[in-house]
Parts: sequence; C-alpha cells; structure tokens
Amino acid sequence: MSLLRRNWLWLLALVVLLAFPFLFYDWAKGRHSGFALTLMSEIGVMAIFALSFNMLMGQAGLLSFGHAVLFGLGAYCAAHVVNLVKAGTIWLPTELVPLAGGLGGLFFGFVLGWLATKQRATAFAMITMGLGELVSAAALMFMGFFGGEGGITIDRVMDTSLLGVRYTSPWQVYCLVLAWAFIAAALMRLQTQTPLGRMANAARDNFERAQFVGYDPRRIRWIQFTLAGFFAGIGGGLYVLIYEIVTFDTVSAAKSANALLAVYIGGTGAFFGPILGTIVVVLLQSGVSLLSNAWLLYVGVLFIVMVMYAPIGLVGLIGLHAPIWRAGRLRELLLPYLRALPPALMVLLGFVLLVELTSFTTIGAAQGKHFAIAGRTIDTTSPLPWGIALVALGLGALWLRREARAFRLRWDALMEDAKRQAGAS
Amino acid sequence: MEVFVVSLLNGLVYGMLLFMLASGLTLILSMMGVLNFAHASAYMLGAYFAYTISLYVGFWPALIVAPVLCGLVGAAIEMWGLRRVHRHGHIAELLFTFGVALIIEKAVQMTWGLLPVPYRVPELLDFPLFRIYGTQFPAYRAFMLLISALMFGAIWLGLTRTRVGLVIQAALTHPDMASALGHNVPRIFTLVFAAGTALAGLAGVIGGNYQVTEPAMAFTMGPIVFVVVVFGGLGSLTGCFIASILMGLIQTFAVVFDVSLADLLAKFGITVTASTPFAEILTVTLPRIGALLPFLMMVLILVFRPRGLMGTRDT
Amino acid sequence: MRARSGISILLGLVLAIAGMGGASAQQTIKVAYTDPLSGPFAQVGDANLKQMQYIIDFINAKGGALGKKFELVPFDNKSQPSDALIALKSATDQNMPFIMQCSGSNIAAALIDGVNKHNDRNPDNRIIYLNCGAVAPELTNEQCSFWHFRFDLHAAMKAEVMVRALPKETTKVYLINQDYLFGQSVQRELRTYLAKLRPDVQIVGDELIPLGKIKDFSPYITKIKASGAQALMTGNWGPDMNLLIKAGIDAGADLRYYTFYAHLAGGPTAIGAGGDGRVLSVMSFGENVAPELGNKEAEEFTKGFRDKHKFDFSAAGYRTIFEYLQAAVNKAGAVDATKIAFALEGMTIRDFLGFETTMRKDDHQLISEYFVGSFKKGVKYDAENTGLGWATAATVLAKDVDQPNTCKMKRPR
Amino acid sequence: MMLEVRDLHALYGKSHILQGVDLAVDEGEIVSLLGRNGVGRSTACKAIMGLVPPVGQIRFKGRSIAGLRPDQIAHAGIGYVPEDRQVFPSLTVKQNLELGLKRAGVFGRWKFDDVFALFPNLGERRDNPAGVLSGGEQQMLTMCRTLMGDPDLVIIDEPTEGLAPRLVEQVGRLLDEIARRGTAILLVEQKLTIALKISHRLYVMGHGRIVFSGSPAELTANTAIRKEWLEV
Amino acid sequence: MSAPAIELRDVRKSFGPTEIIRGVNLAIPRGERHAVIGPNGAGKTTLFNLISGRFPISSGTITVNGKSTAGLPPQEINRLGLSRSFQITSIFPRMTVFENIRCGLLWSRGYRYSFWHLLGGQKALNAEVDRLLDRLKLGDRRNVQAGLLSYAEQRALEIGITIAGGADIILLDEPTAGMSHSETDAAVELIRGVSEGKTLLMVEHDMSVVFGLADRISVLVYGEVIASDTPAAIRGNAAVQEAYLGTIAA
Repeated sequence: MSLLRRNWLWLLALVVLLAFPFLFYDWAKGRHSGFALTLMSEIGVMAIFALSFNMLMGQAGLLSFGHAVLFGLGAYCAAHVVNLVKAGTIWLPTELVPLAGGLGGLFFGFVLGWLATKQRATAFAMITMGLGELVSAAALMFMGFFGGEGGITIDRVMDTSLLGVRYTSPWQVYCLVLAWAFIAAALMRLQTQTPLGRMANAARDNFERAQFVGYDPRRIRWIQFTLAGFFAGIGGGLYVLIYEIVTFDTVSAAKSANALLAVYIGGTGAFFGPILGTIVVVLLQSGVSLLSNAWLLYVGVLFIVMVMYAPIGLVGLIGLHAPIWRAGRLRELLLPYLRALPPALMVLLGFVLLVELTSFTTIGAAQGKHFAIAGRTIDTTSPLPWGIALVALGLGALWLRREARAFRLRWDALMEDAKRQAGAS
Repeated sequence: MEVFVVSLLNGLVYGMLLFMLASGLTLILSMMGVLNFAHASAYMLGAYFAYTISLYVGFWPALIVAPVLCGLVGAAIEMWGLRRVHRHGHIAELLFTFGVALIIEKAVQMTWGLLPVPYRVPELLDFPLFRIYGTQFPAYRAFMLLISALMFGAIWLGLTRTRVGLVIQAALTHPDMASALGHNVPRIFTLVFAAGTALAGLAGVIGGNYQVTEPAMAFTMGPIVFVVVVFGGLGSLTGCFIASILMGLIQTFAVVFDVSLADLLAKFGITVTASTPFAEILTVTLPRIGALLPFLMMVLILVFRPRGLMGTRDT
Repeated sequence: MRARSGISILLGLVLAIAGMGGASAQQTIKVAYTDPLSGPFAQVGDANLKQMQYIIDFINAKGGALGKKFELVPFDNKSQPSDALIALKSATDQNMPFIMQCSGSNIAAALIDGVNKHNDRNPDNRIIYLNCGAVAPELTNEQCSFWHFRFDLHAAMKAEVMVRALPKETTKVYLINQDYLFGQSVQRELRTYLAKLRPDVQIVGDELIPLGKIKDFSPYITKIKASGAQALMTGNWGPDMNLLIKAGIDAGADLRYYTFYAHLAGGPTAIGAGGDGRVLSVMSFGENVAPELGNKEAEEFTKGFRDKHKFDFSAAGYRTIFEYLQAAVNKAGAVDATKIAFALEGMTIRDFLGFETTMRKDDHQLISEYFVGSFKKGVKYDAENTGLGWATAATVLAKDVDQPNTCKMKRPR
Repeated sequence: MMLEVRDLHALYGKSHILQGVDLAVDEGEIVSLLGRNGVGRSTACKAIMGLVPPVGQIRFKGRSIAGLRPDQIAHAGIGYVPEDRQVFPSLTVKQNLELGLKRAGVFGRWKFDDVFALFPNLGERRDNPAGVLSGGEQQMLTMCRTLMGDPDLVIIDEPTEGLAPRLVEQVGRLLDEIARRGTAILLVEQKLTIALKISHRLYVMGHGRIVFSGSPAELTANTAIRKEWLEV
Repeated sequence: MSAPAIELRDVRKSFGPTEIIRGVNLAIPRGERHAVIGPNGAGKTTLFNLISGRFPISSGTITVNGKSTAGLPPQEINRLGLSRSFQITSIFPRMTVFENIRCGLLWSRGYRYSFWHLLGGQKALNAEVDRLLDRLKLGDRRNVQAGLLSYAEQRALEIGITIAGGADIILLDEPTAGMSHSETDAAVELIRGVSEGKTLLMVEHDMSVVFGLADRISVLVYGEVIASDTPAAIRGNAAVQEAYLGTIAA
C-alpha cells in the first residue's frame, strides 16, 4: 500500500496517458487517430531519449552534441534484430525489441564513450559533435549496416509476442511505448540514486574533489555515458517499432539538438524536466509546423526567451512556486497571474500575427497560399492587419510591463512571508 | 606535378576562406568562451547584404558596408542578448546563439526567399588571371587570396600593434586585471564580438559569390568552422591560421589520392574481397571521405591533446 | 478534422491564429503533399508547392473529378522519414485518398512501406501514394507496391536518356556522384547504359563524393581535367551540383556537364552565364518545349504561371499527375483508394504536350517522353532571369525508355 | 581623507568575508593593512576596486565609487596591483607597461625610462614576452604597470609574497620611490618589518574586521595585538 | 620500525622558469600531527598538491605508506590511504550536506562504480554518514544544499568529506582560514577528534591552531624547509622569526 502511496504520481500519469488518446478517438468511424497516437508515441520515445541525454547533461554535466548517435545506432541494431527474428535466425519476443536496441546503444556507448569521455566540458562537446558528423556521414556511405539512404525497414508484426498481441494498430504500439517509457524512466530515476549516479553528480559539481575521495572522474563519465547509451538505445528500439523504418537522420545532429533543446526547455533541475521539455518540443515541431510556415522562427524565439529569462527551465519555473505553495498561499498568486494573462496574450497575438503576415507576404504568397483566420482570408497587403499586429504588440508590451511590475511586488512579498514562515517553523 | 600545383592553389584559397570565418570565432571563443552557433549565420548575412547592396551601388561599396552591417548586428546581439545570458553559464550562451541562428535563417528566408540569389562575381574580376597547366585560375580567387591575406595581416597588426589589440590580448588572459588598469572590458567584449561577426560577414561577402548564396549556406559551413577553431587551439590566432590552411589542403589533396585501406593492406599481401570482414570500410577510398577527415582529426586531437594545435589552454 | 482541431485546442491560441488553408468544404478531394517546407531543403518543397497549386487550380477550373475539386494539403516533413510517416497518419486520419511526395528516395521508401502496412491493416481507409520525383529504381522494382504510382522516370531510365543524348564525338566521360543510395545507383546505371549503348565511350574517372559536405569542388575539377574527360555526368543535386559546375566554369575547364537536376529551382541562378551551352539537364519538361513544338495551348498554360508568379515553371509535368487523377477518379466513380488504384493501372493519357503516356501496369511506373535541355542564350523563355534558358537538345520517346522491371506486383482482391 | 571606506561588507558566494570594514587613506599617505591569510585583506582591496561587489560606503576624493565598474574606478585615480602578478604573458614587457597608461602616450609621474632606470632587468628585457620573466621581475612589472596609469592611490596586495630576500628589498625601494613621488599607498602585507618601516599608519585585520588602527610605534608597543593577530 | 606515513626525498617542482619547491626532504611518522607553516607564497599549498597527486613532481620521490606515488593519479593516491582538504573550499555545492559526506564514504566502503545498489537502502552506510554529521555538528543541516551553507559550515563539511573515507593520513590545507574565533576553536576540537590515531599533515596560518594541535612543525620558506622541530623549538628559532616577519633590524 505504501508503495502505491509513494508512487501515486506515476500511476496517475499512466492512467492519464492511457486515457488521453481517447480524446481524439473518432467515434463515428470507431478508430483511433493515428496521428495523435503516433505523435504521443513519438513523445514517449523522445522523452526516453531526452532523459538519457539528461543523464549526461543534467547528472554528469556533460554537454553532448552527438547523443543521437547512440539513439540511432540502437535503432539500427534493433531493426537488424527484428529482421533476423523475422527470418527465423533468432527468437526474440516483440516486446523485448527495445532491449535489443538498448544493448546496441550500450555497446556503442562503451566504444564511443572511450573516446569522448577522455575529456570533459567543451572538449567533450566537440568530440561528440565530431563523432556525430562522422557517424551520420558513415550512415549514408555504408550500405551493409545502415542500408544507405533508404535505411532499414522492418515489419513489426511478428508471431513472437509474449502477450499474443500483433501490434498491427498504432494503439497497441502506443501501449508498448508507454510501458517501456515507464520502465526506462523508472530505471533512470533509480539510477540517480545509486553510487554511480551520485558520483556523476559529484564529478559534475567538482570533478577534482571526486578524485580526492577515490574516484576516477573519467571512469565515472565513461560508465555514465555507456548507460546513457543503453537508454538512448531503448528509445531507438521503440522508434523502430513505431515507424518500422530507421534511416540516417536518426543519428543526425538535428536529432541530438532536439534532445538538448528538450532538456534545456524542460529544465535539468528536476527529473521530470526533460519529459516536460520533450512534450513542448515535439508539439512545436510536429504540431506547429503543420500550421505555420514560420515555426522555426517560433522555436528560435522561444529558446531565446527561455535562455534569457528562464534558464532554469519549465520545471525550474514551477519549482520557484514551491515555497509559496508550502506556505499555502499559492491562491494569492492566481489574481496577479490572471491579470498578467491578457497583456501576455496580446503580446503573443501581436507577435504571431506580425510574423505570420511577414511570412505570408514573402514565402506564403510565393507558395500560393492564403492567410486565413477562422476561414476568412486576410489580405496581407492591406495596412489594417499590420496595424492591428503592431498595436497589439506595442500596447501589450507596455501593459505587460506594468502588470509584471505589480506581479513582481506581490511575488516578492509572498516569497518573503514564505521564507519567514519556513524559518519560524 | 600539374595536379599538385593546382591543388595547392585551390587548397590555399579554400583554407584562407575558412580562416576568415574561423578567425572571428577564435577570438570570440577564446575571449568570451562562447561557442557561437550564429557565427556561420553572420557569414550568410554578409553574403546576402552584399548581394542586396551590390544590386544598388555595386560590389565595391558592398565589400565595406556589408561587413560593417554584420558587425552592428553582432554588437547588438552581444549587448542586448549575450551579456544578459552570460551569468547563466556557457550552455545558456550556446543555446542563445543557437536560437539566434534559427531566427537569422528564417529571417533570411523571409526576406530573400528560399532560392539561391544571383550574387555574382563583379565583372571587373570576372576573368581568368592566368593559366597554369591549362587550368584557368580565376582572378576572383586571387582576389580572395589577397583579401584574406590582407585581413590576416590586418588582424595581426591590429592585435599586436594597436592599443585596442593589446587590450584584447590582455583581456584574453586576465580580464579583471585589464579592467583594473582602466580598460572597459565589457566594451572590449562587444567590440570583439562585433569584429568577429564583421569578419564572418566579410568572408560571406567574398565567399558568397565564390560559392552559392542560399539560406542553407550557414548550415553547411557551421560545423567545419568549429573544427578549425578547436583544431587550431583556443586563444591562438596562429593555430587557427595553420589549422585553416591545413584543412583546406587536406580536403583538396584527399581528392587527389585514390587510395583505400585495402590498397594499403595489399602492400602487405592481404587482399580484401567482398567477403572480408569490414570490406565496406576497407575499400572506401580517400576522396570519398576527404570531407570527413577534418572531423576525424578534430576528434583525435581532442582526445590526445585537448588544447589543440597551438592553443594556450584546454578546450 | 477531429485530431487537427483537438491538437489546436491543446496548443492554444498560437496555432489557432496560424491556421492556414482556409475553409475546407468536405466536397474536395484532398491530396496530402509532404516534402521539406522548412530547413535546408525547403526550396524544393516550396517551388513544388506553388507550381502544384497552379496546376490544381487549372484542373479544378476544368471541373475537377466527379464534380469535386482537388485540394492540396501540405505537410512539412523536414526531410525526415519519421515526419513523413506522421504526415501519412494525419492524412489517413482525415481519410485523404492520396499522399504525394517528390523529394528523397529515403522518404519514398518509408512512405511505400508505411502505406503498404497501413492499407493492409486498415482495409476500410486506404491511401494511394503518388510519387512525383523520388527516383530510386528499387521503388518500382524490388520494393514495388500496388499503392505506389511513380510519375517520374526513375534513375536508370534517366541515365539511359542521358547516355542517349551523349553526342557521337564525346568519347571520354567522367562520372561524379553523391555517396548515398541515389548517387550510387546513378553511378551504376550510367556505367550499365554506357557499356550497353555506347561501347565506344571510355569512363576516365568515376568518383563518389560525400553528400553535402564538399564546399570547394576545384580539386575535383583539377582531377577531371587531368583525366582528359570531355563530359561530366552527374546525378548531383543542390549545392553539390551548383558548386561543382561553378568550380568547373571558373577553372575554364572544356567540359560538358550532363546533369539530372540543373534545371530545377536555383540551378540556373547558381550556374549563371558561364554555363552557356555547357550544361545539359535531363528533364520531364522545359518551358521552351512548347514553343519549340509549336504547341500554343501548352505555351499559354506555362506562360500563365510565369506571369502570375514571376517565376519559372519547371514542373509542368506534374499536370500529367493530376490529369491521371482526374481520369482515374472519374473512371472509378468514387473517391475510393482501391478503385482508383485499379483505374490508374495501365491507364493511357495524351499529355498536354501531345505525347502518349502510360502508367505501366506491371510496376506502376509512368512511361512518358523525356527531354534533355541545354542551357543556352537566346531562347524564348529564360530561366530565373539569367538571360539563359533550356533549349531542347534531345527528346526521348516513351517507347525508347521502356525499360524492363523486376516487379512482382501484389494486388488486393 | 582621499579614500574613505565605511562599513564595507562583501560576500564570496555565501561566505561573509568582509563584515564591516572601516578604513581611510589620505593624500600621499602610506597605509598598511596587515593580517593573516584568509582574514579578508585581499577581498577588501578587490571590493574597493569594484572587482568584488561591495556593500557599504566607499568614497574617493569625495565621490562615491561603490558600484562603479573597475575601469571607472581606475580612471577615478586608484591603481591596483593584485597579489598573483597578473602579467599579460603574451605581451612584451614594454607592451605590458603601455597598457598601464590610461590613454595612449599620456604619461604622468612615471615614464618608461623611470621604470627601466629603477629596474635595469626590465629594461634589458623590454621586448621579451612577460611570460618568461622570473617571479620577481613579474612582480616589479605588475607594480610598474599600474604606476604608469599615474594613480593618486595605489593598492598593492602582498608585493613581497614568495620573493627572495634580495627582491624584497627591491620592492621596498620601489615603495619608497612611489611615496616620494606623492602617490598614496594602501599596502597589504604580512611582513611586519617592511610595513612598520615605511607606513605612516597601519590597520590590522582579523576575521573580516579591522581590529587595530594606529601608528607604527603604537603597533610595536601593542604586543597583545601582534601576538594575537600577526606573529607566530 | 614501519615506514613513515609520508616521506619526501629531495622533491622539486618548477612551473615554467620558476622553481617553487626547491628540494624538500620531510618524513612524517605514523600517528604524528604535523604542521607546515611559512609565509605566503612559500609553496605550502604546492607541496600539498604534489603529495596528493594534483600536480606531478619535477624530480625527487614521494612515498605514501611506503609506496611511491610517482605517476599515480589523485584517486589512486587516495586509495593508498591519503585524503586531503582544500584551502579554497571544495565541496559538491549542488548536493545536500548528507550526500556530500556520503560521496566521501562510497569508495572506501566498496561501492565503487555500482549502479545496482540503491543508496536509500544502504542502512548501515547512511547511519554512518549521520553519525559523522553529528560529529561535525552538521546534523541539523543534513538536507541543505551544500552551496547554501555558511562559510564555517562549509569548512566543516570540507573536513568532513576529507575524513569520511577513513583514510589514515589526512592533509588539511588551512582548515580554519577565514573562520571567527569561536568557529576556529570548534574546528580545532573537531580536527583533534577526527585525527585521533591518524597521521595529520596540515598547513595553517593561525598560530593558536598550529601550536594547539601540532606535535611537530616544519617551516617552509621560499620552497625550502628551513626548520622542522617541536613547537617550542620553532618558537625560539630566530631564523623562523626572521623569515616570517622580516628582520626588524633591516
């Protein structure tokens, strides 16, 4: 029972995630939305990937520019294993395919880690970048293992399932992804509480001191890197099951960058930060890109805003509220937040409108697209929409500044009280 | 011999172009510790600015104005962005420049469109300068060599002979001391960032018509610049110069030598057939991987000598 | 639209504002189109999109099919197979009968595989994949699929066209290709057809270059010159082709450049006047084809786009795709993927240039005429305002490129 | 008073290094700040110089300089010689000295020749990179470099640290020379002898506070303070 | 007669052209509390760095517990039974006090690079850490992030991490630097306690600490040991007084 009480959050998350796809369920046709399921499966995979990236960045202070190499190589290994299973050469239950990917990631993490973990900080980052470039180039050149441009395709429908499921529908795959995501996340969470996990923290904080308590920081980095490879490989294995294909872009720098962005946006401060970041990044990339041509610009602006004003990430921002919450006065922030909302929306609206207008005037017009809001086509050459955008942006900014100042005062006061209260108790 | 001489010239031109890009980044990276992902974006901006300017007033004014504009962009980025981000650490700075790079790329697409723009070599320089073993050597390449050599000279003199240069060198090692002597170090930082960006812009002005001016040009030039800087070593302009030329020559000469590991093994009497393990890797010829050699060299040098070729401190 | 609107609510206001495409009546026949619309290869998708839109407007003006209009729904796949598959899911969620993709054989392979599996697993909601430019020969041979129709010649056919266009006096050629599946297959096919059709031609050099990594091609030009080659044959595209030709012209090499992609958006700009009479490209269509043939109607059609967009119309060949769709949907009598696919098989259409084309039943490969254009001064329609344009140097007819295939087509019952 | 420091606090991370320091230096005065390692002497210097964020009052020539940037403080007329001899290693001796000048070519009480006359070693090696100088030479160079900027007050942090006795004497002579030219000195020292010999007034610091303030004679007489805070 | 705990024979160290350590000979027998004093810049911290393996020596030999440390990285010297603290506080600032101490314990308790033990379940280990925290008087700061501790507490933690592993040779580099009087007294008591039965080598400026703790004192001046004797003898040594305070006569 205590186990249940301690882990209620995990269980709640599992229930919510299982229920969530039904929001998109097409009752008329009686089928799930493949798009929503694939997107959510993608989030699951990327969450594992981001968490494993955080084993390096958050836990060990190692910034890798080539983490996708481990993810992708794991995926290739898993794909080859599936094909061997299909051919009857070996036997492996479908459910354990991600494990094959994990072992592949483990192996390559060990080998490449030998090189990369000789250094730390910037040198480590540059080595991983170099390895990333080399592997992604090799992925196109060597047909045998990588299958060239076309990649390796598999058929996930096998007769070796332990549960008797054939994984024909995205829903079944989603459940498998969910299961593995929970297992992997739980394992990674537990790993932070092991001697290695703790010493990785120690070496991150002060690698020299770690030496003087008997540890070889390089060995710590290497093992940590190898383990991160294992989990990234599990992600890769799941990727193969979702898309039934693995191509060179799984090892590419863009994929590595995604993990970095997800972890940074989410925040390294708490274990769940990377998961939150992943959700934001995937939705931005797969969701917004469907709707707006200028999605890259939004991504850029989002990052700059985050880096400048909230380098602690989303969980960090949430975490800031903890003292006030503990003092039981979170409710008093509600009003200031609500007051800040309209000007913030106004700024956002003005900005988005401006970007979209520009984007449609140049690129969109060239593509023969029309800028439409709620079905009404907007004439991007008339001054009205531009005026609205500019006014919204300008007035919103001024208003927001005022509200922000008021918010700040309230916040500081609450923080002060909360601190005093905590000090008194 | 013929191939050798021509390749040497080509390697030099490419190496010098790399140097123009890398020198600015070396200064920025060694002084401020910023892995500036937007550096190649400045290269692209330089090319586009030069294109637009040369449409109206011609190439020669663009040669001056475009780098200056890039420098101003750089100064703005440093003063209003990077300086605020600095206290959040290096990863934050890096991500900041990454965001800037994304925004610049999109802004370029929105302004100039997705297709290459017809940014051409000025007519004055559009003739073959001389023929060497039947191959033309375009005057523009000589011009590029000249500009980059001038620039190398100018940076060198600027850093060693001018007062600002001395302050920059001083701030590289002991920023606190330099500021206690009365030098405005934050302004020096801005200046260096702006100058580095302007250099990249200049490289764009003269590289944009040598290559092709298109929105992806920043993306393709980015990694190799980092390689050059890291390989040459932090804090060393000489190292950066040597690394640039070396990378230029290696990539050029790798094309010339059609050899593979299998050929090497054949010397020892081992024949590689399709069934040999790793046959695919062994039979890869040098030209196929020439463009990858820089990355390989960077990884190796970092593993065994993290300060790079001539760096004054570890990367 | 359920999924789309659901996600929109989730993402909130940002997305709602950025919504595009306008009101979508259920009366349209939706064609999902996925290609890179952002990132380094965005120009490819961008150019295609605007030309297709023009063609669709034209087809719709001629009545569409079954009284419904066609509607193009773009999805950005960022050159990533996984994103293309997400686009596929999105298209099937909305019951779109077609998904079209032009750029990248890796994505095509992923889509064929994805479409096959989807159609197997969801017999009530099938989708047809219209391939408008992924040219790996495997796609209609080993990997051929009932649901996949290719409306462009594949690499082997193009290689044959290129070899056929090689003038008699050219006896020394140099091959240079990108080091990945497509480039390697171009290399293989060129060798095959050179050996078969032009035994007199000597291959003096054969090179693979890493994809998109070379910034300076001068060393290659030096090597090519040293080999004594008269012509360079390359499947390179994008910067790898532009920079190669530029470097060759700069070095004053006396070479002819036989390419597959020099005529595509961005190519003429990058090549410039230096390429006069030197650069040739294997293409499905050129703007000067119609005036050269004296086909007024086709010329009008082409010119219409130019006037409207101030931009070249290189992909008019896509019109054939929509004419096929129009005919097939009408023939099937319903917007039903299976029926349409059967209707498409073996269909014959006279295209707007007046040539006979066939969607070959065995492998779903379009057999059409093909042109080799030469980049020249003094043509009627220049390319990208360079003053130079593509004059037809050779026309290869459908029957001549009718290469055999190894497809073992599996049809649904 | 030219420099007046009141209730100066400074934090290094979380540790409260300065806990309310009061001191003053008048024009042309030589004042020593004594104390053992780690009591906060260096931090006090850095706080005055703006290199560590100061909390409290710092006035120089009647103007508040707390919160200014180090370069602004330098331009106000304070020179600073750190304890760890931060010569610019890649620059030559002469270039190092040049950087001491606030403006190119504008000399005050000190010119190149003065430096080279006082320290012929530096003169001989004027075109060598400063990085190859010996420890003692580097120390002289750092001090002279600051003097080139013609400060009215120079803060010198442990100039004799780690120097051989012969060099310590040289430092002593330079200090005399600085004073002769009318520049006030705030000297941080550990070696009582020098401090007692040249100072007009002395402060002794302990645990982030000033624990003694007085003349050399007073300090010599005060055995208790010396035993407690300074000697072995 | 067992080998001395630490023995230095003609140890030299140069940085570039400057020789910082100029031939130091020193033998510290087991169980002795030994202090190194000397003016600033004499090379005391450098000497520590050489013994603990932070820098390689230029020439000479150093043995720890009878084994030469030549070419050994710091962690292996640590495993020979030598542990050190730092003059500039060197802790793990983003981890809790409890975890800081536990990190000091892990290796010596044989956990090594384990990623299969969950530390929460290691009851004996955690109890040991808590006992140590109580001794350090940091028990009530157990779950505070180390970076947020007061300076004196951080210094205590620094000593705690150093002794946690139970090394029999302890090097303390200015353990009371920057502490107030009462804090210093507490620190002396703590050091006395934790060094019971162990070899202690410390650098210290606070003479009350030195004379209160040390069995013997070595005086390092300008890279050389000019005297090594009992506290009383050092106090009376004229050369030491001169080196430290300069010659009053000069």
